[in-house]
Amino acid sequence: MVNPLYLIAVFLIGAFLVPFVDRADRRLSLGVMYFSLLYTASLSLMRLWQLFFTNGNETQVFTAGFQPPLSIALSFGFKEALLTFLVNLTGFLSGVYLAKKLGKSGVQSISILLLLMLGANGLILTRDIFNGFVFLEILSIATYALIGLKSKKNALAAGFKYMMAGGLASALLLIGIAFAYRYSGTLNLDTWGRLLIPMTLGYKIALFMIIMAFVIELKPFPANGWALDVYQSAHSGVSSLIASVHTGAVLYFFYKLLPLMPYEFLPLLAGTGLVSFLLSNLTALRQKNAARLLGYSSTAQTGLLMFVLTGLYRYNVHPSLVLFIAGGLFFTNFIAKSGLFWLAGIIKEKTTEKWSILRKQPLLLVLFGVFILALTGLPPFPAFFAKWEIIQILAQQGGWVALTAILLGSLLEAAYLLRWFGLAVRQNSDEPETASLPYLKLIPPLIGTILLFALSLFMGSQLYVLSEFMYFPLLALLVFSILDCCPLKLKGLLLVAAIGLWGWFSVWPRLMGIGQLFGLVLIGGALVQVFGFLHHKGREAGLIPLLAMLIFSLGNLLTASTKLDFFLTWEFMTLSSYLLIMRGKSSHKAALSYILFSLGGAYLILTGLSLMPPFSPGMAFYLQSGFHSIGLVSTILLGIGFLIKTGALGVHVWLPDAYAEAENEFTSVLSSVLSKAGVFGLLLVLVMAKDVLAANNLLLDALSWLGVFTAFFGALMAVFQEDVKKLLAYSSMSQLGYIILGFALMSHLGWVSGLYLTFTHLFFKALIFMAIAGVILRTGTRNMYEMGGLIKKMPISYISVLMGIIAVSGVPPLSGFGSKWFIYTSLIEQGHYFQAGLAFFASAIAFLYLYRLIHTVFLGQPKPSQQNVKEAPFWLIIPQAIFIMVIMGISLFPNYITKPISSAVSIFIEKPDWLSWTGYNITLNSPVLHGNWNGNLVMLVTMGVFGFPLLWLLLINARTQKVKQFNIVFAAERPYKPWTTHFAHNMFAHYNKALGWLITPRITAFWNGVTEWSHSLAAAFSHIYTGNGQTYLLHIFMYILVIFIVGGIR
Amino acid sequence: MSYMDKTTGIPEQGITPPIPDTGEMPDREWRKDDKTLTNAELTLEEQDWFCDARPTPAKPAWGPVEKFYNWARANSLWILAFGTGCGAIELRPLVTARYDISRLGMQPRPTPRQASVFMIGGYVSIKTLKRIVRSYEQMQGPKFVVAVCSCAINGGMYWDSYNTVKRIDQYIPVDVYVTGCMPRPEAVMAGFSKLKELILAGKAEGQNLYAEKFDWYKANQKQVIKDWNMPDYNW
Amino acid sequence: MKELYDTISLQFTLKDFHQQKPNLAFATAEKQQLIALLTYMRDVHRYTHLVFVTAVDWLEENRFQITYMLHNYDIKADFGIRVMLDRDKPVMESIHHLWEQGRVYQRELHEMFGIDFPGSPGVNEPMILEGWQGPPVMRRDFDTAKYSLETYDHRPRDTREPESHMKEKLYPED
Amino acid sequence: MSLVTKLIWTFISLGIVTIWGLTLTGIVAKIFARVQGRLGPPVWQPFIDIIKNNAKRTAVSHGIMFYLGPVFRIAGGIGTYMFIPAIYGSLYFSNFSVSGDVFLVMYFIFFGQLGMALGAGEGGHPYSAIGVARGLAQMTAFEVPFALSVISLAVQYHTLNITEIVAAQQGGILSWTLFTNPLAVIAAMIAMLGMNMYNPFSVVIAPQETPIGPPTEYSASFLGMLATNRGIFNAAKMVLFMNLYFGGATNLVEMIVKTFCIYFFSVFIGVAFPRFKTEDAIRFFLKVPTLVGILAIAVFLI
Repeated sequence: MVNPLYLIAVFLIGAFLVPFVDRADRRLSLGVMYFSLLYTASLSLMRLWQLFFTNGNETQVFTAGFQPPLSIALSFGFKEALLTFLVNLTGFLSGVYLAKKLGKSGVQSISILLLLMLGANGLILTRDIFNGFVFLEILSIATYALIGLKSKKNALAAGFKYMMAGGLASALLLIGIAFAYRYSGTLNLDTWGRLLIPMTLGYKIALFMIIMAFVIELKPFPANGWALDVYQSAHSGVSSLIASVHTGAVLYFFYKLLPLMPYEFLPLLAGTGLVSFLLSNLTALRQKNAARLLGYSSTAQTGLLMFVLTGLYRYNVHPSLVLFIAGGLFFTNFIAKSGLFWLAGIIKEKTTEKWSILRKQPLLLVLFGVFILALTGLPPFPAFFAKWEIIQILAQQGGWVALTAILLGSLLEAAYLLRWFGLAVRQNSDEPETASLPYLKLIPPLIGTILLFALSLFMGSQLYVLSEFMYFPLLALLVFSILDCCPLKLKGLLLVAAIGLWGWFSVWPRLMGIGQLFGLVLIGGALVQVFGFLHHKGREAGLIPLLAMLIFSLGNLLTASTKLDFFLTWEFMTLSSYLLIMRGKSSHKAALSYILFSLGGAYLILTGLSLMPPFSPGMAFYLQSGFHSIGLVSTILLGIGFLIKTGALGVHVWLPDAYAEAENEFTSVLSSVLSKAGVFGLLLVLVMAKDVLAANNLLLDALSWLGVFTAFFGALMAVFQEDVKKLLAYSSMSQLGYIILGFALMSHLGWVSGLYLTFTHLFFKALIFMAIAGVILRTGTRNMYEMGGLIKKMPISYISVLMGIIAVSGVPPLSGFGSKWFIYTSLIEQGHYFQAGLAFFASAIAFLYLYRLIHTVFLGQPKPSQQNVKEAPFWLIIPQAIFIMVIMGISLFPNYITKPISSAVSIFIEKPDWLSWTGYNITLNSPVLHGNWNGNLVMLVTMGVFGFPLLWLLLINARTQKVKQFNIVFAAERPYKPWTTHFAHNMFAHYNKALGWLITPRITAFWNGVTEWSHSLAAAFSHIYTGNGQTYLLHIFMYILVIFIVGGIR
Repeated sequence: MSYMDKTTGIPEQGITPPIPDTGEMPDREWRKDDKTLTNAELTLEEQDWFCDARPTPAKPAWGPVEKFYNWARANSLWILAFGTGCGAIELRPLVTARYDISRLGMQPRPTPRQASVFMIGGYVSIKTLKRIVRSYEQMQGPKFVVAVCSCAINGGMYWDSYNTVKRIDQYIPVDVYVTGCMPRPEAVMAGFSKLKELILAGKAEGQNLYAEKFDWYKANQKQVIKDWNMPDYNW
Repeated sequence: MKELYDTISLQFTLKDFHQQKPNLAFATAEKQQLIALLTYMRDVHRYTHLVFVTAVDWLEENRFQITYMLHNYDIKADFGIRVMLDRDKPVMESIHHLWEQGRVYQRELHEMFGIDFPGSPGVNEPMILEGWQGPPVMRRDFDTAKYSLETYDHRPRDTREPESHMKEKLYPED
Repeated sequence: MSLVTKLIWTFISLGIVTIWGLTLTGIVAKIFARVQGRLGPPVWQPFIDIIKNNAKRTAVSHGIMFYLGPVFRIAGGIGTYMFIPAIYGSLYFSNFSVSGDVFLVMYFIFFGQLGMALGAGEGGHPYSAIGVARGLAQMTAFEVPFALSVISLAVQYHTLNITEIVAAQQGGILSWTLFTNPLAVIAAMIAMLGMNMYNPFSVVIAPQETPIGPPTEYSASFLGMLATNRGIFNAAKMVLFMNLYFGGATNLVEMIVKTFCIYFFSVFIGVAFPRFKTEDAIRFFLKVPTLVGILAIAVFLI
C-alpha cells in the first residue's frame, strides 16, 4: 500500500527545497514543483491501481504507529485516491498554466503553490478534525497568498476580504472543536463517529460552529461576496485552483464531518445548498463579467453538491448512489470550471460580450463548448447522469420543492452559460483577429477535456450498460469530426451511406408498426434532406458531424428501450439541433431561446419520466409504452414537454425565430423532421396515459382546443409575416396544431389523421423549405417583398413550391386533401364540431399566406437586381425531386400510406369495422357519420378536367404573343419601377384591419415579461454584493445567525 | 375629298386613308430585324422589361367562319372609353336606362385587354395622344376605334391650339367618326350602328392597317410626341 | 385694407394700392423685398394661406408681373402682392420654403412663362406639356396658330352653307 | 355502366350545365337591367361574348402559369361539378360523385381559385394581386359560416355523402333542410352571397377601383374560358346548394327551377345593396352568420 504520508511529505519537502534550488536556477525550482505534483498524482494513481487490481482493503494509516487518539489517522481509500489524483493533476496543470507567471513572480509563489497543494491533500486524507483544521489553515493561507500573486489593487483587496472571511471561519472552527472535544474526548473522526454522545444543546452548538465554518468556506449564497470578488479579481489560474482544488478539498472534509452531525442539521444544510444553488444562478443572469459569472456558477454548483451530500439521505438513498451523484456533479464542475477559468485567462477578455473572438479559434471554441455543455448538464457528461439520478430520486420520493428548485436553478444556469456560449459563437460580430495562442496555456484545458470525456464514459459504463444510445451519436460525431477536413460532398455522401446502411440493417428490422412510420419520417426524411446541405462551396466545418449526431440520435429515439436511453437520446437530439441552429448567420439569440425552451421541456419530460414505472431494456420504448400506464402528473408534465418541441401555442415563442435564423436547409429539417420527434413523444404519452385520459375528459378537450388554436393562430400569424422563413415557420406551427388536434381525439380515425398529416407534412414542408432555401441562397434575402417574378429564373423551385402549397392547403387532388378529410371526418365523428369549424377557418386562412408566399416570391414583377438569378443548385433539387415524386405517388395511390397507418394505429386503438378500404376508396360508415374519399379517382378526374381545357386552349389560341413584365395595362400609363409595381409588402392589410387584433403578441409579451422579471430579480439580489469587506463579514454573521434561528437548534 | 357621308356625318369608308401617304417609309436601318423593334428610346435596363416584338397583320379566318365571327364581334362590342374631352360625358347616358346600349350587347370595360371598341371622346392633346396610342396598342384584335366630337375630327374649336392633335387617323386607324360638339347620344349610337355594319361587312380591319403601315404611324406619332419614353409597340 | 397697406408701407416700399372689393386689395412690391414682405404678411398679419401664384405678360412694357395672392382666415380677406420682373431676364426668388405648395405654382410658371425660380424643387420638370420643346406657351409673343399650322397636319376643310346644304340633301326636288 | 357510357353521359351532363349556367348568367344580367329600368342584353348575350372572345385574333401571355391560370380555373369549375351528383336517383347525372363527399367538393372549389390566382399573379399586374388578396381574404371569412352549416348537416344527417344528404331530404317539401334545419340554411345562404361575389361582396372584381380584379390582364380566349367557367361554376355551386339544402332534384326541370331560385336570392340581394369594403365583409361574415352557424350546430347538441 502506498503510504499517504508520502503525499504530504513530498509537498513539504518540495516547499522547503524550492528556495534552496532556486538560487541555482529558477527552472530548477519549477522542476521541483512539477516533479512534486506529478509524483503525488502518480502515487494516487498507483493507489487507485492497487485498489482495483490488488486486494488492498486496508485504508487507514496511523502516524508514528500509534492508535488514535494519540496519533493522527490518514485514510487513503478509493475516494481519497481519486480525489487526490484529480487535485494533484489539476495542481500540475495549473502549474503548467501558471508557469510563466510563477517563473516571474519568484520562488515564494512556487512554494506557496506547493503548500496549497499540501493543505488540500492533507484535508482530503486526514481523519483527524484538528489536523483538518491545521490543513485548512495551510490551505487558506496559501490561497490568500496566491490571490496576491496578481499584484493588482483589487486582487489584494479580494485576498484580504478572503482572509477576513477565512479568519472568521477558522475561529468558529477552532472554538467549535474545543467545545466539541469536551463532549467527545477524541479528535479522530472514526472514533468520534462510533461514540453515542447525547445531543445536548452545548454539543449541538459546538457541532454547529464546526459545520458552519466549512459551510462558510464553501461560499453559500448570500454570504459569499468575498468569494466572488476573489474569483473576479484573482489570476485566472488561481481562480481555477480555488474553484477546483480548494473547493474540492473543503467539500470533501465537509462530507467527512457529516456523520458526526445530528440528523436535524441535514435538512438545514440541504436547504442552504438549494438556496445557494437557485439564487446564485439567478443572480448570475445579469452578470457580464466572465470571471465573476464563473464565480457565481461555482458557488451554485457547490450549493448543489451540498444539497446532494446532505439532502439525499432523507430519501433512503444508498450512500454509494449519493457518492455517484456527487461525484458526477463534482468532477464535471471540477474540470469544467477549471477549464473555463483557464480559458478566461487565455482569452483575456473580461466581458462575455467580447468572447466572440473565440470564433476565430476553432480549437478554443470546441473546448469552450465542451466545458459549457458539461456544466449545463447535457449528455454525455457526468453531470447529466447525476442530474438524472437526482430527479429520479426526488420525483419518486416526492421531493417536489427540491426538484423544482434544482430544475429551475439548472435552467437559469443553462440560460446564462448558453447565452455566453452564443455570444462566443455568433457570427455577426466583427472582432479583429487575436494574436497567436499561448500553446503552453492550452495544454491544461485540453487535458481537462480529455479527462472529462474519459470520466463521462467511465460513469456511463459504471452504472449503465454503455449502450449504442450513447455510443452511436457520439461515435458519429467523432468519426465525422475526424473526417471534417474532407470535402463537403464526400462527407455528405459518406453520411448518407452510413445512415442508409445503419437505418436499413440495424434500425429498420427492429421497428414495427408505428415505429416504422416514424422511422420513415425521422430517418428517411432526414436522409433525403442531407443532400440539400451539400450544395455549399466550402468545407462547412462542423456541419456534417452535428448532422450525423442528430440523425443517429433521431434513429435511437425509436429503438431506445429504457427511460434513460430515451431521455439520453432526447438530449442528444436537443443538443445537436441546438448546435446546428447556432450555425445560422445571426442565430445566437434564437438558438438560446430554442435551447432554453427545449431544456425546460426536457426537464419536464425528465420529471415525467421519473414518475413512470421502469422500462425493461431490450424492447423498444414505444412498444413497451402500450403496456404501461402513467399518472395524471406524469401525463401533464410529459405532455407539456413534448408540446414544447412541437411548438404548440403558448410555448411556440422559440419557434419562429429559431426557424428563421437557422441555416436554410436546417430549417427544413427542423420543421419537417425534428418537430416530428415531439409528435412521436406526444403519441407515446397519449398511449401511456390512456387510463388517465379516459377518466379525465377535460385534458383531452384542452389538448384538442390547444391543437386547433395552435393551427388557427399559427395560420393567422403566418399571414402577416414579411420574412419568408417566418411565414413558413408559423405555417409549420399551424400544421402541427392539426396533428395535435388529431391525436387529441384518441380515436382510431383521429390518430390516422394525425399520423397521415405527420407524413404528408414531412413531404410538402420539406419540399417548400428546400425550394425556398434555394431562393434565399440565390437572392440573398429573406424578405418576400424584395423578391418577385422568380418563376422564370427558377422554374423547378417554382414547381416545388406550387406542389407544396397545393398539398399544404389541402386542395385536391394532391395528398394534402387526405389530411383535411381525415381530420374533419374524425372530428365530426367524435362530436368535436366547433373544433372542426375553427380548423376549417384555419385551413382557409392558410390560402392567404400560401398565396402570398408563392406570389410575392415567384410571380409578379421580377426585380432588376435579381436579373441574373439562376436555378437552385443541383443538390437542393435532389430532395425536392424526391419529395415531388413521393407526393405524386401517394396522391395517386393513397392506400400505400393510409393502410399501413391504420394498421399501425390499430395496435393501440382498434380499427372500427365501419372504416373500410375498397380499392382506393376509403369508406366511413360509422353510425354517426358517413363519408368517403377516393384519392385515386379524384386524381384521375382532375387530370381529365385539366387536360381537356388545356387542349382546347392550345388549339384555339394559336397566335399568342409572349410579353414581358412591364407589358401590363396600367391605366394608360406605363410602370416605371418593378419594386413599386410588385404588390407584395403588407399584402393583407385589410385582413390585418379586420382580424389583426387577435394576434397582438400577448404570449411573446408574457415570456418577455418572464425574462425581464427574472433579470430584475437578479439585479435586486446582486445589490447585496457591495464589495465592502466589512459588509461581507456582517453578511456571514447574519447568515450564521439566520441559519441558527431557522434551524431552531435547541 | 368627300369622306363624310352627307346625311349622317359618318365616314363612308371603314378607314380614312392617311395623308400625306407618299409611300415613303422612315429609315428602317435602325431596326434589328423584321420581327423586332429597337425600343431605342428606352434605357438598356428598361428594354429588358418590355416586349420588342413587331405587330403583324392577322389573317381573317376562312370565309363563312369569319362571317360568323364578325357577327359575334358586332354583337358583343365591349367599349374602352377614353374620356379625353367633353365627349366623355356622352357615354354615361348611353349606358343608362334611356339609351341602354347593353341591349345591343355593348358594355363598358375597364381594361383595354378585354375591350374591342376604343371610344375617343373629344380633343386629343399630345399628352393624351401618348396614352391613346398605348391603350390602343394594348387592346387585342380585332379592335375598332370610334372617335367622337368635332375636336377629334379636325381639332374643332382647338384648331389653332399648339397642343392639340388635329387628325387622330394619322396616329391610329379610326373606323368611325361622329361629328357634333358635342354629339347627341343618338348620334353616338348611330356611329356604333355604322361600326357594326362595317364589322359585319368585314371592312373594319384597322388593326391590320396599323400593323401594315406600322412604321408610318409610328413616325407620325413620334413626330409630335417628343418625350417618347415607352416601347415602340405597347404589347 | 388701406390701414394694412399703410402699416406695411412703413417698413416696405409699396405702391399702386388698389382696393377691388372690401376684402380684396392689391399692391405692388419691390422685387428685392418680396420674400421679406411675404414672410411678414404670413407671420405678423396672419395672411397664412397662399391662394395662388400667377403671372401676367406685359409684353409692351417688357415686363412680367407675378401676383402672390394671400388669404387671412381670421378676417376673411385677400391681399394680392404684385411684383414686376424684367422680361428679358425673368428670374424670381422661390417661396417654397414659406409655402410648400408654392413649388407647384412656380413649376407651372416656369413651364408656361419661362420664369425661373432657382432652388425651387423640381422646377424644371414638365408639368402639363410633356416633352415640350417650343417657347413657353403663355408668352404673348408665342403665336399658337402659326405653331399649330406648322407642326400639325390639318384636315382639309369642306365647308358648306348649312341652309343650302340641308335643302340640297333633304329636299333635292325643290 | 361501362366507362365509355359513363364518360358520354358526363359530357352530356356537363354540356347541359354549361348551357344552363351561361343562360343563368344572361338571365341575371337581364334581371339587373330590368331592376335598373333598362331593357338589358339578350339572354344569349354570354354565348355571343364567349364566341367573340374566342374569335379574337391576338392575345398576350405573360408566361406558362398565366397561360395555365384559366385552365386551372375551368378545371376547378368542371371538377366541382364532376364531384356533385346533379340529379338524385339518376345514374346518368351522378357524374363522378363516388370519388368523395361534400368536403371534397368544398376543397375542390379552391383548386380553380388557387390556379387562377397564380395565373393572375404571373400577369404581373398589381391590380390582379390586389384582387386576389381581397378575394382570398373574403373567402376565408365566408367559408366559416358555410363550413359550420355543412358540419351542422353532418350532425343532422349523420353523413357527408351528398347523395345520402339528398336522400334524407326526400319525401315532400317539409323534409328539405330548409325546413328541418333552417339555421344552417340561413348561414349557408349568407355565405353564398360571398361566394357569388355580387353586391355587397363584390369588392374582388370592383370595376371602379381595380379594373376588373384578378383577370385584368386576361384577354381573348383566356377570357372566354373564364367566362365559360363562370357559367359552369355558378351552376355547380347552385347544384351543390340545392342538394344540401333544398332537397336536391329528381329531374332536369326541377334542377333548373331550383338552381334558378337559389341564384335569384343572391341576385335579389345584389341589386339592392351597396358594396362592403373587404375588412367590413370579413367582419360581417364573422359576426352574425358565424353565430347562426354555431347555433345551427348547438341546437343538435342540446
